[in-house]
Amino acid sequence: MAATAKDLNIREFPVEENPKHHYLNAETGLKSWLFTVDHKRIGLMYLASIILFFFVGGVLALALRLELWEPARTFMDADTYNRVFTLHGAVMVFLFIIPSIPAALGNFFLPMMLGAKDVAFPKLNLLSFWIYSFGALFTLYSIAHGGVDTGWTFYTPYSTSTGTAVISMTLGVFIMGFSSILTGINFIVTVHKMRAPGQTWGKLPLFIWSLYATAIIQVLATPVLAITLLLLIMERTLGVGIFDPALGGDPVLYQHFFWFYSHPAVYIMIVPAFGIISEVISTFSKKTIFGYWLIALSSLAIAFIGFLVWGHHMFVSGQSELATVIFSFLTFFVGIPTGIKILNWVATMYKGSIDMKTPMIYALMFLFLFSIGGFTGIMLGALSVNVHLHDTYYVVAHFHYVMMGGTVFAFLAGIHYWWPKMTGKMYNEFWAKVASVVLFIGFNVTFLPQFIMGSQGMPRRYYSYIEQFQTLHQTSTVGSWVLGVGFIIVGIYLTISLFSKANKASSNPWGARALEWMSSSPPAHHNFNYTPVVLHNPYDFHKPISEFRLGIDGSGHGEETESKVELSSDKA
Amino acid sequence: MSEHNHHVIDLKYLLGAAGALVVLTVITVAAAYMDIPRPFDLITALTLAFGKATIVAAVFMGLIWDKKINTMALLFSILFFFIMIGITLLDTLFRDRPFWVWN
Amino acid sequence: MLETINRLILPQVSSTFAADVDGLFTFINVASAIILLGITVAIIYFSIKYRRKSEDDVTPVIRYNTTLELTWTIVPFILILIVFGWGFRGYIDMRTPPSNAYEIYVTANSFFWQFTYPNGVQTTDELYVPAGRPVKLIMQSRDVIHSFFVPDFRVKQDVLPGRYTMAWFQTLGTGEHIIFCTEYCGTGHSQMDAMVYAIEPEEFDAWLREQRELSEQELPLAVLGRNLYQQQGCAGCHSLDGSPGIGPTFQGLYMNERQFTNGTTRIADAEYLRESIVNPAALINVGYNNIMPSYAHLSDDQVAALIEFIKEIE
Amino acid sequence: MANTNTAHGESHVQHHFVDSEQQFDSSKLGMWIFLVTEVLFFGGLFVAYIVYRAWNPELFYMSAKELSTMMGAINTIVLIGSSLTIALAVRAAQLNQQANISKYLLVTIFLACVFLVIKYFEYTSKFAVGILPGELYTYEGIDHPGAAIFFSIYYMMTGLHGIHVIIGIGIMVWLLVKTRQGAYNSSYFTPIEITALYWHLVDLIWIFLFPLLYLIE
Ligand code: HEA
Ligand code: HEA
Ligand code: HEC
Ligand code: CUA
Ligand SMILES: [Cu+2]
Repeated sequence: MAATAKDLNIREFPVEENPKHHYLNAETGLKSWLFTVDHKRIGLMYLASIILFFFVGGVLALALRLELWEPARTFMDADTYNRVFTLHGAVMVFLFIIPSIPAALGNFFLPMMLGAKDVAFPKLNLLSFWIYSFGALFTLYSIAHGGVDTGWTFYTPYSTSTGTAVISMTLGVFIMGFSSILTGINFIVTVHKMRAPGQTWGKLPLFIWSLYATAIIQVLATPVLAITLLLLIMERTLGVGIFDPALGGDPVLYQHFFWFYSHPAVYIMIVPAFGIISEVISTFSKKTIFGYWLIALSSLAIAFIGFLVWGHHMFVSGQSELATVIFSFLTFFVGIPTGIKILNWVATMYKGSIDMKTPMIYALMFLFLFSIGGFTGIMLGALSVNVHLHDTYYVVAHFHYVMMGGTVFAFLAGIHYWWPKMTGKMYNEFWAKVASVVLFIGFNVTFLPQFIMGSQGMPRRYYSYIEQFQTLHQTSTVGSWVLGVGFIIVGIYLTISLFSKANKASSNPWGARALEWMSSSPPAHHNFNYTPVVLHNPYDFHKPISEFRLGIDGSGHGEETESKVELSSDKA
Repeated sequence: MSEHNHHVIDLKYLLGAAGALVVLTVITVAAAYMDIPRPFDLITALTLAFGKATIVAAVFMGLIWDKKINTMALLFSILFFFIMIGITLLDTLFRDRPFWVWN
Repeated sequence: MLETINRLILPQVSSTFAADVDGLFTFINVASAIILLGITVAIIYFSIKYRRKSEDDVTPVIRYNTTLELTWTIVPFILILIVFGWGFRGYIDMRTPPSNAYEIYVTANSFFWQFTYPNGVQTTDELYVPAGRPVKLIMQSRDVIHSFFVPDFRVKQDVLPGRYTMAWFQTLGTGEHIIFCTEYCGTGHSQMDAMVYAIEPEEFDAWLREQRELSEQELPLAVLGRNLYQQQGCAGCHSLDGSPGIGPTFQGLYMNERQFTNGTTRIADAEYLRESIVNPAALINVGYNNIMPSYAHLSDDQVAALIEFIKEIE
Repeated sequence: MANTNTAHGESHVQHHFVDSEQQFDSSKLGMWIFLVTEVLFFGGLFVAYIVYRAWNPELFYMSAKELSTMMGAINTIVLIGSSLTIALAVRAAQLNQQANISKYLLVTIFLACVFLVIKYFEYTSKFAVGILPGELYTYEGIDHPGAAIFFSIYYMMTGLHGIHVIIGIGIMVWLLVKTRQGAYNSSYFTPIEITALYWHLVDLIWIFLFPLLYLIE
């Protein structure tokens, strides 16, 4: 990496269109997937698991919404309902959204965007996938053994006294935490050590910056979740009493521990989404990103401030009023770097050449929906208003706007953006657009009414409710069906695109500039058959595309490079 | 480059560090038996512990000779630990001082 | 117009701090709506004006603009300071009960609320307060965390085991308002509601005296049992008319054959009822969870009264 | 740019790294980041410790008396010694002294076992008088309602630390076997180096546990 460009023999490497050999057919058979160390295959395995769990969580959500059709019982009893919403929350958070963008799309594209052959520790990467699967098995086990009815937050002392399978569930989450930590370590090291020659920090794609910020949060916050869950397990098995008032412990301390992880975790969910949006908006506006450094550094700022505000989930929990006030004050500051991002994206579109392809549509929907989610977050951070809105459906609506309207919509943007690269196939643009509109409508019909009923005082985690709220609940339920229809359409046209023959994708269908587009679609087994060299910022659309395909000869395999360079044996 | 990363730590540093650690441990125990008044006994003990920790990190773990980024990683973890405890104490130490007691 | 919208999306204004909370709510909504509108209009306008005309479109290189960046740092900064300050002021009010506030002790149980007045009167799931006077609630939980929430007052506070927490309010007039439990506490969480009745202060004093006298009267055991059934929260889990609840109905329970999870059966005689009340975990009915709290703290007379009461429900 | 010493024939560079320099740096950075997670993992317990100590200073003074300062101090010295020997093992590898690697690893493993044995005697002597974590606590020698909590924290902290010691022993045994097979030499000793980092951290944590748990009288 120390070598400067002129020492090396740099030339342009043309891309092979419709390659015969690529990572998908480099090896075959089930084993070649399950034991692969190829980051691309691991990324795809994550992608498949994550989509699976999104559907599990989604079906549970549909069940929740259906139960809320009638004020009292519709088709399940209170205990079942409590298990269903706990499971819905836990599956969506721990099995779907936290690994979603980093572990699936990040794994696939981070090394490619750096021009590297793989992540720094490919075996660890595979291990992380297996740990994730193992943790998921524990979660499934706890469903089979009666489920868990604590809510995804596992608040003590309820979680230490209820008779359900809390231990196996928390153990599952504990294990998955390690998977998240390993991914984080891998990404940090890869970004630090494996950038292509010439790729300085100022030339990193913003998706990389966002994954880097995310990885920092993962590494710093997840261990605290691990110790919290361990304490919870100890509490249930040995009665250690740290969170148990009967033994002199303090249940509010549990909440500090939990939110010290779980608030930063919401930025684990959203910051990678920001990265996707940067890529998509710039590409489909065919224009240099506006405010590159501010977007890059605001991710780090969000990551940092995110560690200081966890107590905004505890304003009425009985924590000291001093802490409450300070937490509220700090909370708002996340809004500033976030706002900078949003407005810079909008500014990027100014005088662009905007191509309204599906990923762009999702990205623009993201801007709208996430802003609503963010503003309602500000509302919740305001002390006196929070007292009224805390633990009502207003909060439920807030976090679905940021997680579903934000992260999931960005995830959809990302999938549609990179689909041709990952699979080598194009999907049907018309149906993709139809689905995006259906999802947008369904989403708002589901969750806008929840803001209203929350403001009126409808508490969350309620199996039954007073009749006053029935109309709003029913509207929301209908919306959830529209969402379901939307996802079915997405599922159908994506599956078709996989199996039809006529729709081969070119290597760079959107005319993007980042390195992953300079490989073939689908990429070769080792991503590039040369060592890429980076001269420009990845959003410099005014530079000819040929200048983004530069590289030096040699596959960059360690042995070959070494054989070329004069080796001096030195005694250390 | 190579010398830099594969720095072989001089024997005298390693032995010196171990010696210093043993001495500091003895001092720590001795200080505990002396009757230092309340907050200061803890402060002494912790200062000594931080001193020992610095020796381990700097010499045994080789941070003196290593890339700066590794030191930064360690310092970051300590910073975030202090954030965690510092802000939590804002709650736990001030519970009995709510506004309604002030007036 | 804002006022009309507020009436549609917020509950009625029934306490002294509700209006201020609503004010801030409206302020944030309006400010957000303006910014959101700006963003949306810009997106739509740009999408149309600058839509791609040909694949060879050339776009200008605009990397940065300090004025713009500063604007959208400083304007939000000012806005959040306003929001913080406003919310802070309202919050201080909520945390500062006047010293002359009327104090009521609140005990949260799974899944009912008990209110204890200064003269010893106890009620369950019905909170009577003097209208227009400050009322301070000193709250504690018997088991897990619950939360006391009255939407019409904009008041909420978690209720913890092993510790007191405080909430206060002052109503604007007489009226009935619903209380919700807003911290998830288990099976009966959504049924853990109660009512606040704000009544004229004179009426309140009279009510309090009347209750006091009632509790001192000698009543027949079964009537006493019926009162206990309400006060102790049995009603939260056991119905009297056969309808299903968190626990088995009391209708026709006496001398009925019961089936337990450990496979045994037993006739529900008086001794069985006593045991079920004092040590409910010993035998668990098929189809139910072991969540009934123990009532070992009741006196023998009280248990007897409950049993007499259960006997009468056929 | 790759000044790697390949004199020992076999290359340990995995295909996706440019050279062994990059590979070594990456492994080391990776390990340091893992240590960051360890600091925060233990950090959670330290937070619990500090919070309860701030609430019940008396309790912590009373309970610390129950612990044997002597055993704690000896264990501190033992761990410092083991930190030294593993540092020496790394040095031996760097200098390509095969026999010394094994020797120092062996001593380190031995010292780690000594630590555990002493810990075992400490635990059993506590169990014998009914000092057990949480609900199981039955000891009556400490006149404080929260005594069980102190010992819960004590057992959690030292227990978790003990688990780390056991894991460390496992890794070092594995290193020993590989060393005997001649896997490490002056051009490739990354596993020894990063295991040493891990072991030093185990030492570091004990350096704080010792005064906080044993010495506050
Ligand atoms: C992806 C996840 C995600 C994200 C990104 C956020 C983002 C934010 N959240 Fe949210 N939140 C959750 C997920 C998330 N949240 C979840 C899951 C819960 C509930 C957990 C549970 O209890 O189960 C929750 C709950 C929650 C609460 C507690 C509610 C309660 O229980 O009482 C609060 C309170 O402060 C809050 C605040 C915020 C704030 C201030 C932001 C900010 O980051 C938002 C910043 C964004 C903007 C502000 C918009 C863009 C800005 C501009 C266009 C510039 C102009 C801006 C200004 C003028 C300010 N959130
Ligand atoms: C990533 C996070 C995420 C996502 C994406 C969602 C998505 C959805 N959520 Fe979720 N939700 C949470 C995270 C999430 N949720 C969390 C953390 C909680 C809190 C839990 C707690 O309180 O502990 C919660 C709670 C929660 C509640 C409140 C429950 C309560 O408090 O009582 C509700 C109620 O409406 C709800 C609804 C929905 C709906 C309708 C969707 C929809 O967007 C879902 C859309 C998806 C689909 C519709 C799936 C499509 C699939 C099909 C159509 C397949 C058909 C299949 C077959 C035929 C086999 N959620
Ligand atoms: C938290 C809910 C709850 C409350 C409050 C509660 N119970 Fe129960 N009760 C249950 C449940 C659930 C069962 C069935 C499980 C069991 O057998 O323990 C039950 C069982 C019983 C039984 C045995 C009934 C049978 O069908 O065999 C009796 C008698 C009883 N309760 C009396 C009372 C009385 C009297 C009170 C009030 C003083 C009371 N309970 C309060 C939940 C409750
Ligand atoms: Cu009580 Cu919810
Ligand atoms: Cu938060």
